[in-house]
Amino acid sequence: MAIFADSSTRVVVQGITGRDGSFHTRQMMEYGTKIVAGVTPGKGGQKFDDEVPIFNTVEEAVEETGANASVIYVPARFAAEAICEAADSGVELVVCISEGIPVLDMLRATRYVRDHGSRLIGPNCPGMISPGETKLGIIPGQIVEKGPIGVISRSGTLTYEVVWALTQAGLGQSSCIGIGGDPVIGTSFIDCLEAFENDSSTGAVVLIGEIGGTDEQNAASYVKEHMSKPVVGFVAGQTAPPGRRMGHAGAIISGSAGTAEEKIDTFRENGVEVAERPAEMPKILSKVMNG
Amino acid sequence: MAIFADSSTRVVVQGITGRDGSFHTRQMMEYGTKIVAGVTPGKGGQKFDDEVPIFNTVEEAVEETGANASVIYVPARFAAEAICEAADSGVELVVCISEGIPVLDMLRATRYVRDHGSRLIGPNCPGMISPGETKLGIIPGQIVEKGPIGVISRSGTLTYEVVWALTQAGLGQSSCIGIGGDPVIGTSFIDCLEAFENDSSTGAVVLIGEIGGTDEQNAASYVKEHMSKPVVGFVAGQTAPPGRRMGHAGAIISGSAGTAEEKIDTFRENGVEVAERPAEMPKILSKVMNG
Amino acid sequence: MNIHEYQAKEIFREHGIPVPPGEVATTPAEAEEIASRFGGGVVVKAQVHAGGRGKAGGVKLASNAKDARKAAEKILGMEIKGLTVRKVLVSPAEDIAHEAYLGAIVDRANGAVVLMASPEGGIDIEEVAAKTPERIFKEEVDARYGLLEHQASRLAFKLYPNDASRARQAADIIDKLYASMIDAGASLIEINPLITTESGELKAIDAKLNVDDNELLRKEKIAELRDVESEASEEVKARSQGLTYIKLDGDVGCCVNGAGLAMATMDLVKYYGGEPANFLDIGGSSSPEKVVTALEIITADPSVKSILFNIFGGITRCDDVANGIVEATEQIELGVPITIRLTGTNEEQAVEILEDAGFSAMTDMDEAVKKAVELAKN
Amino acid sequence: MNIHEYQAKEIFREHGIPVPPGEVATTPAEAEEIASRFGGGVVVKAQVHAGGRGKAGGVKLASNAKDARKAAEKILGMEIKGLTVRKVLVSPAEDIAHEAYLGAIVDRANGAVVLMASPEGGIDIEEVAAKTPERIFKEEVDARYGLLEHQASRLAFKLYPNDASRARQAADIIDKLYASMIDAGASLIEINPLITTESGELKAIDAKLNVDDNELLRKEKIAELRDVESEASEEVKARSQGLTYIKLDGDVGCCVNGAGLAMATMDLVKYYGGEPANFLDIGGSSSPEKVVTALEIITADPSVKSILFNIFGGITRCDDVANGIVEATEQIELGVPITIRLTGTNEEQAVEILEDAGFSAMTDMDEAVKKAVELAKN
Repeated sequence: MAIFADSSTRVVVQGITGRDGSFHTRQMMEYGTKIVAGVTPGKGGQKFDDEVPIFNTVEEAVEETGANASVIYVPARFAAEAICEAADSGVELVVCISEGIPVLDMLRATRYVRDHGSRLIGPNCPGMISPGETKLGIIPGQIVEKGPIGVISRSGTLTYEVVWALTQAGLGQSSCIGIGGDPVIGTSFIDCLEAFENDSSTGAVVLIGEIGGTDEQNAASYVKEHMSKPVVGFVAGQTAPPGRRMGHAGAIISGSAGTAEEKIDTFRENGVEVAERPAEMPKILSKVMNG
Repeated sequence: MAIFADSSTRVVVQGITGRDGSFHTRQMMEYGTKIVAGVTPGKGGQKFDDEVPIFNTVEEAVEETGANASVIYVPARFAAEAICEAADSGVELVVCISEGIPVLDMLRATRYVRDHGSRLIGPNCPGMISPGETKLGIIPGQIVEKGPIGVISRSGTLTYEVVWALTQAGLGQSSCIGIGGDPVIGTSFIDCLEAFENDSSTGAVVLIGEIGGTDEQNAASYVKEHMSKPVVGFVAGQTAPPGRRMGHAGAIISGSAGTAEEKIDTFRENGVEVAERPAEMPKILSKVMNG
Repeated sequence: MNIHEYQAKEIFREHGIPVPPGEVATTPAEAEEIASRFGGGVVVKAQVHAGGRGKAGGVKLASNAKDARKAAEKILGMEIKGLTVRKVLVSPAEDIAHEAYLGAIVDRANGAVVLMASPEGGIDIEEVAAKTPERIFKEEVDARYGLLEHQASRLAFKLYPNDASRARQAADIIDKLYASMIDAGASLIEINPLITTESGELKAIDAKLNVDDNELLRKEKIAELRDVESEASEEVKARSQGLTYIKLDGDVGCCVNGAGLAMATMDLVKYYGGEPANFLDIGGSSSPEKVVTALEIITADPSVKSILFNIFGGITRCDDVANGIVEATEQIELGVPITIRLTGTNEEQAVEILEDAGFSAMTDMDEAVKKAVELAKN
Repeated sequence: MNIHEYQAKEIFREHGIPVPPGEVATTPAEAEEIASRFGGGVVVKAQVHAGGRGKAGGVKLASNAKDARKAAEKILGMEIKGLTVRKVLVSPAEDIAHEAYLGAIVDRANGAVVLMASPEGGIDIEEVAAKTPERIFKEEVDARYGLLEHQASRLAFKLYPNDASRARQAADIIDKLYASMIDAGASLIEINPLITTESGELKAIDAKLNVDDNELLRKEKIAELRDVESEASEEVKARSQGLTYIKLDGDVGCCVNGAGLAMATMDLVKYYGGEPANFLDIGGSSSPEKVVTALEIITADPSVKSILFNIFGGITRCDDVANGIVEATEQIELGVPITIRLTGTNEEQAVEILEDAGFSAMTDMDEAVKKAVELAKN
């Protein structure tokens, strides 16, 4: 079991013939992901690696192959449109790896995805992996292990660091979701928490946050109100200089400066234990799962 | 009883100080409509006829007076925006009398209203009246009578003609809805049919259609599938010259030329009796209601 | 409002849609001069607001300037569906490898603009729609987002599934066609045919664009494209007074308030064995002046043998209409009998005004129509 | 990307927002000349990418051209939050009857642009937000529809509920502010204060606009506004190689792949008693050249006493990083000890490359950080 995607998920890769797309498609296939189609407009009819049929449009790929999930590796300037195309073609799960998409584009694209009843993970994210089942994105397959821990993170390599620490400590994962670090993303911490709460294979959840915004604080309240499973948090950026990202104007709206300290406090107030270092995570997890 | 609006409906008039707005506001008040507020930007704080408070925005009017319906008499170039403002302010029922709104504006406005969970009647319509209860729009109060007939129409004066014939024949009305003659409108025949079917005070429904489009045909199928109450139809335009409105391009999409003949046939095929003349309507109604 | 092909093409050009050159001639000499400047073969096309122009002989190929003159001689002055051709468009003849259809329309059923494309272009697209609907591809535009790039691309690849170069050109044209539609406030826009030349280029060979009349107030440049000369003069006169008039073939002249009631009145004329001479809607707030204009237009039609007024007073005040009738008959010799039916707002005053002036008025619609039909037969 | 007040005002002007005249001076003489041309009192304002400019003395009123020169003398060359002021904006002093605040920001919590207005302008708006949040009015923009007129009007009437004239001016400015935001690809845009003059006119007296870096590729004209001179030179250099570098106050130079891991590494440096000298993210697909640039930047910082590499190889290949380190140390004298932690993709090759070149590599993050902190203390 897993959340969002498992071994039955049929994946179309948008931008399959590009540099990143082709590299990671091979990696996904190697991991066991069911790559059923690729899309590169103008290359319809060709095959990727003599194996995966390429289509001009996602709609055609879905019609011909029954794809129900998409992974997007197209350049930033085409990525928001690619997200919309996937949603418009009835793809249920859209994972957008591309980084550098203007936030104003994402305001529209996230609305579009919602209007079409799809789920978007990302953009600017490492994607997701359900160990032993499937991988959609770029999380290295060799650092994960099947097991009971659900992992949610706004970050890329920091996720790998934490996941690797878990795996080394014998704590396998049900699914690891990199939700992306951009200001406007498709799937939130709360969406993932809800899914993990409902996933019978998940026993505990690791939530890796960062400075900025109020997503972690909202997640903390959600955990307190809705989660029966233990959640352990980590927040990067205690030493980050303030005011270098969104400045303070965000605080006028949210009433929050989005500092690591504030987030850690909110976690603790809501019953979410917090690891001070990535390496501390396995120990705390073992404690909360057994206690 | 009635549909969409009754004696408890609290109405705000957008454009209350304009020529049409002020005239018809007085008419509505005379009929007994609860006019609780008016809106004219820049005249907030004044009163209409020393009685109805005027606000700068619909939001303020709703907050201060609990208005839950709006009637719009503003000039065409402001009307689509007025519709959106009403919906955005939480008004449940928006009746737009204004005519001459560009159809491209209405494509957005109808979406907006739907996204905000409101109901729009019109535009370019005479509005609605629930005899003995309330009137939102311009249907003359003296031609209606409380009773069991629900009336739905795309037309203005033709509606009056039919309603007057009903009233003279002793067939009163539960509600009369002028849905408007524009290509893109908020409330369809089917929406009204559904409401009348669920309204205990309605015993039969009169549906007054016109040439163009496929709304009557869709309504006919709806009647056959979902209506237990008898429905009698009328279609204007048997002698109208073809191709003068939307031309034939509409037919490429709908596969229908939208002629009166086609509509009348579809009505009959679906068990909707059709009056050949407005004056015939009362007789047919009496027949279907007693048989 | 209709605009001419050459005007629609100018809008296309402004939006970057590839359109062959072309110039308008109002005389055969001009057509010859334009054709000789282009050199080689040309096509001469009637600029008229009527469909079926080709079948009516309004489009001719000419292999040289002399022939172009002859073609223009035949086309200019020709009547197509009652409208006289006063202008022709002269364009170089194109080599055509393939003809496709592109169009967009406001689809009332879905409340959305729908783009349509078919690889079966050049011919009657309604026939394609009726016989092989699977050869017409559609994209619905969500007005909240506008046309998205992937939609244009998807439609383009359906037109040219095996030709990425043409698909890319088509996607670009589709995008610009939609922009043209929005910018012009059109309710219908078409390219038929969208040709592929022997060298693989796409070009819009014909152009059709209907403007939503409600847009004209805010689209001044588009409103200026109205070619009053090419419209029926009574319709132009009616519009100037806020009336809607359409000439028909019968002899009972109708004057009604409201489009729906006007149509129902015409139907009733037919029902009682008559034929309506026109559709005439005097609209909601009818002043006496409007009624005067309406009567001027109706009486100017020599086929009218009987005039019928049908007024249901709501916003329209019956006394205004009565005053208008009295005023008009002081200025115009009607020459034919008039039947007046009035009911609703200020009905009593109206009856008084009319009777004072020697007219009688009825209140029952059926009775009035029957009488008007009868009077037309005498 | 930040742009200067005078640049933001130019964007405002292009969009029709009323902005007082103003010119930029880079020398006191220029400031005097500009002031004398304007005549009367002027205000001289530092153009620098740092908040709190006013409190730092970067804004001065001058009653005549001579005083303007003196004010410019004091401001030009001044350091505000580590950045040197190289330009001042000279504008005529305005008579101010009232100060309001207008702003718009991308609100990540709602995934929408939120417009904000407050009648309490001119002062620290954060303080208003914290102390009297009811004095800040908001409108959320649905990206599917854009800012609707009624929203601008509604916000404007909240600012000036009893003054239709000012409300209409404000609605117009709000509309144009939003358009400016979209056209410039801004993530934040502010007018603070939006003044009312004694005669009842609204004007934007200050302007702030932050551009979303992801917009720069498609907004070429906006990208050209970047004032490289006014930014820290190391940050400019880092950006040119696709790196993100931010100078901090500590002595452990950090080089990490990924922003989250970089922050976590800095936090760990602090946890083990050290102080990070910088944030440096070498990004995903790191070539050896990027690593060379990174090391050049870190070693150029005299406060760095120890260098820490922390690489978790995913897309980043550890061997690329190793090659970069070896290459860099052939060109640059590091001068301080380096601690390298590498794990993940091509870890073995990386270790081999490093060991061949005489470096040692670790795989445990905590161990590596501890060691780097220790080395900085020696």
